[in-house]
Amino acid sequence: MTGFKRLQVALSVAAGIAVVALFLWRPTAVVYGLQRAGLYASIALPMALVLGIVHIVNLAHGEMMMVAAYLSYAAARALGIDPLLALVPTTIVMFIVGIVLYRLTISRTVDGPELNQLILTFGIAMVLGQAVNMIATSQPRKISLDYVSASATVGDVSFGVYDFVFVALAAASLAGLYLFLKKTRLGQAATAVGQNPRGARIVGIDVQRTYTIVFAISAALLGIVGTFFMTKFSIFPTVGGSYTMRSFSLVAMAGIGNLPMIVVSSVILGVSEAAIQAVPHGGGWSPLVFFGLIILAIMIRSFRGGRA
Amino acid sequence: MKGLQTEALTIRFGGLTAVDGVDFSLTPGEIVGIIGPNGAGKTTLINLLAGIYAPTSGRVVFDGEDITAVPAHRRAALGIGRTFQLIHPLEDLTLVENVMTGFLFAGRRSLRAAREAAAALCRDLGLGGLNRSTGELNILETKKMEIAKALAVEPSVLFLDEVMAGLNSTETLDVIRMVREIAAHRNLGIGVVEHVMGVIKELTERVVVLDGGRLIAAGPYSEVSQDPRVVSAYLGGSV
Amino acid sequence: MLTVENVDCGYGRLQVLRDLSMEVAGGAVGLFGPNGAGKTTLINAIMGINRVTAGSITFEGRGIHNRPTHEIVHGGIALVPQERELFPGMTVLENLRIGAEQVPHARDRGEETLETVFGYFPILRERTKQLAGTMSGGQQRMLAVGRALMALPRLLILDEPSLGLQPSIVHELFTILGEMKEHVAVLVTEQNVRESLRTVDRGYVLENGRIVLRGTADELANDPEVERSYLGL
Amino acid sequence: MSSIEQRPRRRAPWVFAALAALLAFLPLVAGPYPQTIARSVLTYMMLAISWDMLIRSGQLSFGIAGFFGLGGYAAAIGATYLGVPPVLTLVFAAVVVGVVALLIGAVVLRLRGMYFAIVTLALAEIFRIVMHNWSSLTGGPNGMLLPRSAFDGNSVATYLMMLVLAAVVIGVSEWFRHSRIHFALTAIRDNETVAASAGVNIYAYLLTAFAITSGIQGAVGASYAQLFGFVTPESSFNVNYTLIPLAMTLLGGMYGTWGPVVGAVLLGVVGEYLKLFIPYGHLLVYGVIIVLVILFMPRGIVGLVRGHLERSRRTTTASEKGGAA
Amino acid sequence: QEGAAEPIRMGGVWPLGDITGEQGSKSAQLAVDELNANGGILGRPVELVVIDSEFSPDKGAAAIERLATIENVDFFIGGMSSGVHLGQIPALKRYRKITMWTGAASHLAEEAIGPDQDWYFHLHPWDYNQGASYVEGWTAIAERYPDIAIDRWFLAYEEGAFGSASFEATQQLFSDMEISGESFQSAAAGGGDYTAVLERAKEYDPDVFIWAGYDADALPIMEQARAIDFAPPLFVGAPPGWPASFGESGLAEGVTLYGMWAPSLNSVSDVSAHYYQSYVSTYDEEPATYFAPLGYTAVMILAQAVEAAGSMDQDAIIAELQNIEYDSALGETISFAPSRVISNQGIRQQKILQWQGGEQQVLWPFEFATSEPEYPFPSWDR
Ligand SMILES: Nc1ncnc2c1ncn2[C@@H]1O[C@H](COP(=O)(O)OP(=O)(O)OP(=O)(O)O)[C@@H](O)[C@H]1O
Ligand SMILES: Nc1ncnc2c1ncn2[C@@H]1O[C@H](COP(=O)(O)OP(=O)(O)OP(=O)(O)O)[C@@H](O)[C@H]1O
Ligand SMILES: [Mg+2]
Ligand SMILES: [Mg+2]
Repeated sequence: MTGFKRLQVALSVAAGIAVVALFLWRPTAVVYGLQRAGLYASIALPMALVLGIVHIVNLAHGEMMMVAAYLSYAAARALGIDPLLALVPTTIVMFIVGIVLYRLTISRTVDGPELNQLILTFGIAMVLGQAVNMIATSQPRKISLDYVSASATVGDVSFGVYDFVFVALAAASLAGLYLFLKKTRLGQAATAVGQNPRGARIVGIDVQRTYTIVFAISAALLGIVGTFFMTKFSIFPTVGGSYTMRSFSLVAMAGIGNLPMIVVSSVILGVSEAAIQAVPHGGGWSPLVFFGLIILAIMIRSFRGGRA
Repeated sequence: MKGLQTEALTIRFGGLTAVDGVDFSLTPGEIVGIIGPNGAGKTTLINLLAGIYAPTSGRVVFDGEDITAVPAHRRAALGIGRTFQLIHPLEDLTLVENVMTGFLFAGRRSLRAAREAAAALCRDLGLGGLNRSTGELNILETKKMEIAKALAVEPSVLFLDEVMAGLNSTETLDVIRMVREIAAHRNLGIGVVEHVMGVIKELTERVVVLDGGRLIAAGPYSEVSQDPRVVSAYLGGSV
Repeated sequence: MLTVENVDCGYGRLQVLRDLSMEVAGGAVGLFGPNGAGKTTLINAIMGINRVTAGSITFEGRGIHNRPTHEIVHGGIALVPQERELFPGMTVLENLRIGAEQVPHARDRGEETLETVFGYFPILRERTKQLAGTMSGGQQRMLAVGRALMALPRLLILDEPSLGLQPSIVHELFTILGEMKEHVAVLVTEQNVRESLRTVDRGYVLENGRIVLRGTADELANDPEVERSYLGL
Repeated sequence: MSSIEQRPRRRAPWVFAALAALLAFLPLVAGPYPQTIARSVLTYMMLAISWDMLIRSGQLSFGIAGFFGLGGYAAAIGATYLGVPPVLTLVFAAVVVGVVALLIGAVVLRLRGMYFAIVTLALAEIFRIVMHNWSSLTGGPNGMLLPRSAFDGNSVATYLMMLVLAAVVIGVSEWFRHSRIHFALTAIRDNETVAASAGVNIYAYLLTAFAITSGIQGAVGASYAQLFGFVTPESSFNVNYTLIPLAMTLLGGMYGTWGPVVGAVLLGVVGEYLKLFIPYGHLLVYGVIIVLVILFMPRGIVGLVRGHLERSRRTTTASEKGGAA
Repeated sequence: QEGAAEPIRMGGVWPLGDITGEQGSKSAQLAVDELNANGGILGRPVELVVIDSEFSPDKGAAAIERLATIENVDFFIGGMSSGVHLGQIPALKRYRKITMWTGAASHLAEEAIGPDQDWYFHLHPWDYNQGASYVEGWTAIAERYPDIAIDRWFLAYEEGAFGSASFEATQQLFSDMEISGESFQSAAAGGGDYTAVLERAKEYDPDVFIWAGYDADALPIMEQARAIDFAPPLFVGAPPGWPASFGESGLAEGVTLYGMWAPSLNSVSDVSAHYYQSYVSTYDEEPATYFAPLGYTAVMILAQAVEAAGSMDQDAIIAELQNIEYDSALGETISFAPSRVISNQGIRQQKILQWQGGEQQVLWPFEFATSEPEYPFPSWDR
């Protein structure tokens, strides 16, 4: 077992113990923490995929999710259907959006300086946000859905259960991505491209096609996340922005290319935030915990990762 | 004690002991060959001596002083120069600027003085077109630039890690001549890592052989090359 | 089998290959020349990595110049690049498997080819689970050759395979290439001309982007110019 | 020393400098509105330059807004509790933020690439959260008003103040470009092991660059507080102070003083004029411009111009040679 | 003289990308068009120049500079967000043109303006005005409807300036009552999880539960309250605006809110009805927040003062404004009087309204009441 592996296990165990302790003190904090972890992880996983393989920090990540949410909202409103029924068309449209965005813009910057992609996606984020703002205005939108306030009562505490869909979504994304990367030919190709694009083309991989598909898969996943997101939260043109940074932070905390660790990191962050909020007047400091933990995790890894 | 000595120098990466209890020395004026199979620990040894890695155990002594804890940039200033097996030119700097860095930082010269010294050094090594970007250099020039960069720290010991690899024999002979001149004029101790035995034979007075991180043989090349352990681990039937 | 005709190729404004023609008809062909002569440029042109601005390259009768690299690989050419270009975070086995996996005609025979490769390079069988990035330089070179073989190429191109290899492995590698050329055409560039002339049947000498000499291995070995420039050491 | 004479002469920067100076003084005669725009352009320009100065070492910072906001708060706190005179708050903030950066840098400068970027981003958030929650000192979410502002808000005077500050920042940046620091930072960016082996004390140079650039960002934050007379967590730490300067630098061209200058002038002026023609939705066009410039000028504007200059220089020297032969 | 036909120019600054600024500016344009259709002011046409503040202090300040020096406007109007306004105040003070501001509630902005600035007119109530009006309103409601208990309060407030100010003000003003509170991160700031706060509130078991956040928080907070089965007798929301189609939600029924304007005012105010109809027929949408009628009001109030002054003389107009009685689209008649620091404060009250049948009905002030309170807040299984 390498030092890094050991650290991961230690972290996971520590997280587990903390969760149990918190559960004894304030059970609902654990429930909400886990739910939030599900949300964080399901948004961060698609970013991790793109960052790990295409090596792009996609600053339009949150905006893409926002666009997906609006697509589902518009579909649900126009057709009078339940937003969750919009899942399939939105996912397909987002897949195509991913292809188009990649081909039209990002693919043209792969040869330029690295940071250009950062600023390109910043520009794309701006365009997406502003376009939605012009079409839909800044006024938040939300469809009122009965099942979103579904609740369970254990003993004398009631808590919302709908958010467990995010936990399921995160688990499904992780499992799906894992199977994709390990078991499919395309996934293997993607892994190879992620490690060495020049090496990949000489073993017969179409690198641009792989990049395109990976980016499109990430967009499609955002289509799914965005749909669930809009059932639960109000949507407005700037709603995605904070999730870009949050996802990026999570990916960095987990270590680039390490998908399972994203889930662990999300649990650590989600539960600690919930724990802080469970302390009276602790709420204002919960973002501090979020960012403090990220710095801590990154610093610890750099000290453990040692030399060279 | 002039020069560089190590005592039981050891480094482990995870479970792998890349350099294992090596006692090695290099004194000004001598040229020593460092040979051994791929993965034997030659480059790692140089990295330990240059301060890129900190050893797991053991000591490095330079001119009589223990420098085991001295960081790389100060070792360069003390006079330990080295080239890199995988050459990474500073690609945002021109040829002469690449060479300048050593004079600037290890030698603490002024910009102007460093530029002049670098230009002179390049001229000595037969490098022209000083303001070319490093991408415009051919391999021979790149290798010469690599040597110039190592010399720019004004070393008293110098390590050349496969600088002849990838050169044809004319070019190799050219570089061998150059290294000889450098050694003679500057009174350097030079450690040479090469897999081309012709070079080792031509250039070195003494050879150390590493295998699996351990020093398995030492002596003149003519003796060492007959050592059955060296033949089986390294040379094979080819020579 | 491979024909390069009147090819021009370069980088931006720098033209490296000028009106270059050569061919590989089978067996092993060597490509020699000083640094910067354009050997790698030529190989990359064949592989579709560099754009060809004039002339044509055909492989088994089909024009392949300026085709995407992966198509050329699927078409039966495999490359062992100068920089190896392995997947450092994948295991040895994964590196080998991916060599076959992405090439349709090699895919089904992957396990079979794997045995052949292990036969050539037993060390790879011992290290199947090791990450490629942690192998030593020489081991990585063997892995790169193995990976190329997994694609079941009909033409194997090696760009300076002996670079940085310990003498015994260089020797071994050329022995293996000698065996392999019976089934697979080989095109190899080398600075170690002495070793390679043992193995290749024919050779070209490239200078400044032009072929200046061509002939059988014996002819080249006896050429005074070659003797002086390449066999001095 | 013919080889030293060969060193390409640097005329372009002076042309740029003269142009910039001209642009800089123009608003003085043009009136308060251009002065306001120019103050804002100068603000972003200085942030862009300081970001560029650090990226020259390869270290990507997402923390501009953090040090900018911290500088604003340092100015407000210094003026309110310590009675630091308005103009001196700039110096005060530069020192405070520089020292904070020094302490933080000592730890976080081990990190590289994305990890460093994220940590600087997180630090910026932490500064914001602390200022937000430390109500007794900072007024909490409401922020604080400065007791009095520099030159009582006189437009020309504050404009000149910004101009002087910008001149200092450009001066520091040029000093970075033309001293040994340039070689150290470039070597570190290209390859740290090679740099260390040439004797570069990587840590010391990174720390110096980090402290100086953060100090500049702090001073700019203080100037901003002086211009508008207040600080609040939301406006002072706005992530736009990170993203816009970054965009400006990449559009103008990295690794030099003039790229950020050109980028800031361009984006700043375009942004201001665009909205006169397209009141609703000009930011969409702004975004499109960013995308297009990156797609078609991957090395930024200065890079493009430099490329052209270089090519024409080459062809002229080539033809000169040809003529001589 | 040519000067007679020269237009009177008003310079407006709003965040145009935001629904408040977009509709505020459109409403101001509506007023200008109406004035021009009736022959302008003093027989001179009126022009409105609008510049986007982009929600940023420096852009907002630049807009003021441009309006003052390039556009040569006679008045400044508009406004939304205290943060932007703080940045504009130094510029406003340089030009001292008559300013009719529709936004910025923070008392810090009032302090930044300072005393003795007779050119500055502030329509929007200050944060402490709002607080005081709630005290007044709730006390009045409790008096009139003895069933309604208002002794135990719980305030959930977003952690930014807006929510924190509400909390502090409430604590001060209702100091003789039991008050508890807890902050949350608004969805507008990247949050959106209110469970911790709601649980705390549920444990506290208040008579009145108020959340002070943004429109994006409105529905999710109700859904989450429902999920944990928290239904206080008074469920009050205090966002500056409400999300689109909130009224359609079944959860809206019985939610009490603070605000200045709702379409239901049309039944008690002719000006409101007039404004509403022309807005809807011109723009084919409903005004979504009270910033829309405020934009209209700002223009109209200036027009009335100028007409009364009979000239563009600044002192004369200020004198008229200081004595004005303007019957506004917000229901109340607006007149200006000193507040804590400034001399000319317009509106001091927020109204207490309630969602009933999908619409906001006015409960208090009773003179504008359009409906009786629905009390207690219905339980969640409806
Ligand atoms: N940073 C590192 N982390 C882990 N293992 C390393 C590291 N550097 C070197 N090694 C391992 O240490 C051993 C020695 O490597 P080194 O590069 O010193 O060999 P070498 O003798 O220079 O070989 P070659 O002749 O191929 O250059 C190898 O097994 C290598 O994989
Ligand atoms: N990517 C590139 N961009 C610009 N010029 C290049 C590039 N790659 C190679 N060159 C130039 O093209 C010429 C031929 O290089 P090439 O690598 O093909 O030579 P080679 O014969 O393979 O030599 P070597 O023995 O060094 O591998 C050289 O002058 C080299 O500088
Ligand atoms: Mg080595
Ligand atoms: Mg080559």
